[in-house]
Amino acid sequence: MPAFTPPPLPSDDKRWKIVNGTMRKNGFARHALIETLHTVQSSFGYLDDEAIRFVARSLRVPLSQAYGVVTFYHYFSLKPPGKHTVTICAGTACYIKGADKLVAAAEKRLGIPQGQTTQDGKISLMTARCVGACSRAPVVLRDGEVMGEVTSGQVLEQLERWAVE
Amino acid sequence: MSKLKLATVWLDGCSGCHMSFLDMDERLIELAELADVVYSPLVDTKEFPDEVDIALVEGAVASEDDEKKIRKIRAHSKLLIAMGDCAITGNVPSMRNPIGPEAILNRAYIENADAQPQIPCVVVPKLLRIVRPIHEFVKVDVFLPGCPPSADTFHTALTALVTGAPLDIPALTRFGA
Amino acid sequence: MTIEELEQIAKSVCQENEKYDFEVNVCMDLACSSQGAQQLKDALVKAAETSGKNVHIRRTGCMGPCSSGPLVRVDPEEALYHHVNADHAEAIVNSLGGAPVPDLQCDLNEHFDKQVRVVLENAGYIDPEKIDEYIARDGYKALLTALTEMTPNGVVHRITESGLRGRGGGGYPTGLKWGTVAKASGDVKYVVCNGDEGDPGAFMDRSVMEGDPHRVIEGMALAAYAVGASKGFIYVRAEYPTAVGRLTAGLRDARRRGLLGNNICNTPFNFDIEIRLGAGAFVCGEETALLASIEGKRGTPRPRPPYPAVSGLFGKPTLINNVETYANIAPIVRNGGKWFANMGSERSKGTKVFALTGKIANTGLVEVPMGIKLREIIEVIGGGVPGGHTFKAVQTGGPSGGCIPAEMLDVGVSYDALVRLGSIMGSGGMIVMDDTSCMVNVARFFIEFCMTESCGKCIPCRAGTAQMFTLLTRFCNGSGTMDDLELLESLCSTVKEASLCGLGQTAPNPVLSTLKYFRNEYIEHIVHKRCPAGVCNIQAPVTDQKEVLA
Amino acid sequence: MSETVSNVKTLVIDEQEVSALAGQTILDVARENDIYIPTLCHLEGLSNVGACRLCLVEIKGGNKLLPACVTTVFEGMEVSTHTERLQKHRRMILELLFAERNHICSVCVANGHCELQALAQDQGVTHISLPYRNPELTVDASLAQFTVDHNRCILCTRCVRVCAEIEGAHVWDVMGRGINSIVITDLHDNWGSSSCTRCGKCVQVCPTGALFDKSKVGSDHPKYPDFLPYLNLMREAQ
Repeated sequence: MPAFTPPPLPSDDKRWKIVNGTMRKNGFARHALIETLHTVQSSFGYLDDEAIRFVARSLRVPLSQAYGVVTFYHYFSLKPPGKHTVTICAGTACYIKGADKLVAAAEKRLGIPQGQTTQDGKISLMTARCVGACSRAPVVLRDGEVMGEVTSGQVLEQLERWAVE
Repeated sequence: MSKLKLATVWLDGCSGCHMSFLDMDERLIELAELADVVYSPLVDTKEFPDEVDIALVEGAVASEDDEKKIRKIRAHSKLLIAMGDCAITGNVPSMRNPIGPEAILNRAYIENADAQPQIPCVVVPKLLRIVRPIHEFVKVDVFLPGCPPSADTFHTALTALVTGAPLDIPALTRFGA
Repeated sequence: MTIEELEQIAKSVCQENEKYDFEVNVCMDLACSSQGAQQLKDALVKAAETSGKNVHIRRTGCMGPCSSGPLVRVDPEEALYHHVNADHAEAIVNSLGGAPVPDLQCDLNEHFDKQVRVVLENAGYIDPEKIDEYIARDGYKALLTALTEMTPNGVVHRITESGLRGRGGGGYPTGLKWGTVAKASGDVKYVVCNGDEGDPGAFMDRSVMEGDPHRVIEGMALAAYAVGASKGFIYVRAEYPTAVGRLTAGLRDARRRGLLGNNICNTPFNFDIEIRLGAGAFVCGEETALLASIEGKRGTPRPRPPYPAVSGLFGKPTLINNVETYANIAPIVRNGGKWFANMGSERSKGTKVFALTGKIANTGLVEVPMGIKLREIIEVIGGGVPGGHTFKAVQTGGPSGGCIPAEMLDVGVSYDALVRLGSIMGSGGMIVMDDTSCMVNVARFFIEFCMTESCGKCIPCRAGTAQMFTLLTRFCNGSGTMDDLELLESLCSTVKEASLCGLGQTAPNPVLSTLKYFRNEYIEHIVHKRCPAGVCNIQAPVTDQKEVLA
Repeated sequence: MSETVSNVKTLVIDEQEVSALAGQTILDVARENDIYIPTLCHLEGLSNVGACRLCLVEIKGGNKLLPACVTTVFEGMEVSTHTERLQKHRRMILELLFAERNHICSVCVANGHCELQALAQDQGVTHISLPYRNPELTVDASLAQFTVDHNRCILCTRCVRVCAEIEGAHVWDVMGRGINSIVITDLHDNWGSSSCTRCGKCVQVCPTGALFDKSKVGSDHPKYPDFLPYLNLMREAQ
């Protein structure tokens, strides 16, 4: 049987080399699927069909299995993120301290349900399971930066600032 | 012994259960000796009587009118039998549930209308958002699944209920039978 | 690396520290960092330079009482300052050598007095990215001692003797688990660290991984030696980027020091560790799901047996413990099993780290001996419920746990006692609720969590949690009936007994425990259409969808 | 000789003494002895996943219910397959399945040939006390020969397993999770434009009307999953 040759990189975008690097480091083994998907997402911001196809072919993982994995884990996104992301922690301590009100306020202001990005691609509204900063509940991540003891007013103010940018 | 008062009711269903009921043919005469049909689409009674011994209900609850009816029937019946899959599961009428009543009405009265497209709103009862089986509104004593339950099923079940003989419904019928 | 070399490193760290007259430790754990600990540290460095004083400013892991952050501890006086910001830097540096800054000093003696620090003994005292500081506090001594003076069986025996039970939730005896993996046949075995701290409201493992990463690495290496493994995996949540960074740095430094790799300490023992990132799936805390995830698959659990100890990662015998369990290993090996077994209660030995959060004055990380009364944790260590509100319940064990009411607070904390109360130890989240929390709504919150996190493989959990959520939503919006309540209880029983894995089997716990202790709140919602805590938005009058006529 | 003896286990299933080979599952032994245990995700010839939980049984001495399809026998085991507790859970599991998606038996292509329908009758389920979820799901008829109707799918994953384990194509898998899981082909592509080999094995093993053959009319859709053990046998012989 001829030796397996991984497929060529989808384009000369340098980021594919980083993705390929992760796979090579793991000897193109099937079990590197999630690691590689992490690399794709951190390089491209999300996972599109082309990327999943490339990774699946390279690691010899069936397409449906790869897609099953991508959609199983909430950390992976099939759509590009907005320019800014506000992530409201939905952990228990944050819930007890009223995080649901923050989510409701943000959803109302942006006109999108949590988990989506505004039409203009500016702002993504996400919720997280728990970021582990429970003692400062309710917690909001502003483009990844932890803010504690947040009020609806503060969330709306931030959204306003991003909207007019 | 006075005869039992039997009612049959037609909510949102195709009347197939009633047809199957009639398929008992000559056995209906047997039944007539034990029970009087006091209310039914098959007889000319306008109001549901105050006291009914056995009510057989065909069809799901799909409109506000159905809901009112089923509550009234329950209040005035000793034994309530859900007759057929529509009454028990929602069945075909409930197939609109995933897309909602507006989509259905639009297709029927607007998109497919040859003339004067409009959704009827006078006289006809308002549709509920979700079509539900009757046991989601009232307590049901006996479930007789089938689409429709066969005449034999009716005969065996009713005979058992009237005479107090043991009744093993799953041995007689099933969903979609 | 030899014991002597290790001691040499420790000595040089001490000598280095002695060069300084003062030590200012800045807590830079997540809670303090989110309140400007970095700016504070920069300001302290600057102030120290200006003052000309010989000060060692060190970043450390979590000091504990996060609600008082940012925290600074000045040594050797052990003066703890709370709510410190960059503006205070000058005052702190000026005070060195004199009286402590009075306005900043916090009185948390009661908070600390009841605590016993084993797992957290280094947190707040070392720079987590400096392996030598870890070594200076007896780090890696246990590993080298074990490698040179103990047999693998001896290590297992010591763990068994300690009475340590798994800190991830179930409380399975650690020694027994190690013994099983050690006895399992096979050339290739794995040790896996479960760092997928999934319970919302729990951050003990994050703090340990971030504040003292080498403790976890050393614990895993000891485990690998004991069971005969040469490869380890740490499975960490992707939501914990700092922990990933600290562990990556820790592994690199340990390799450089020859504490990982081939022929560790000139013995035939080879061991190395790889980090694997989780990707946002609570169910991956379940061991078979975690293993599937490391293998790059969907994190769906599979029926056990076979247990991972026999057939685990890539089908090989695998030891899985959680972060806190591994963090207990080095001190046990160092100090002996009996030392550990002397702490705690009859069947739950040692200490337990809890993340105390919710409606409580002192939120943060606490480490207490097993057997301590819940009341002491909440009222003394936690400082009680603030704002004039009254305590209603404490939720332990995350979404798999239960809500414990005020009348049960005098129960001592142990695996078995918590199960008897209808909850579980879990990984150590402790969320305090006061009279502003609606217990029906709380149950709905947890079921929603379990529904979203159900992997979908088995029917009871996949569809059962969704149905429970529907029924609880009915109660919260006022359309629920007593029939629905009966249905809910029946569902709880099936989901609990028939689900495939721990997630489903424990998902009904928050419902069952609130039904047990707060049934009247359910009745209020159903019969009187009112939410006693005023949380649920019940629009009156609601037409009864399922009114039952007699 | 001693080895052969130790390989044989004796156990009791529903008060009937039976013998088994070490490594056999409770389900295998029960079926050999004509003791009925309901199953849904299990299919002879495919790997077992223990997901449907219908085959749960009680073992004396243990409080946990164990799936008969994956639990192996041990000497002296006492198994009960039809206690009131088990029956209650089985009925609830079937109710959960019926309420989860849109199973309209009367108009289903599998009416009369459906394992779910038969199990409901068998377990005495005459109505569903749980609220129906009424999800909006798709029907994919893009492939010339077969159709997938997600309204009828119970996520038993037989199609996934037969495609991966027997056909070797692994075109099917499950995407999403929890209540939102669905079976997909390739990257959630239309079945018609997927890498499917059109072998039809998935259709034959599907226990409901989720996968069906377009060439049949009405509800005349019997399934023939019995080819699997034969196929495995032939392969082993090679």
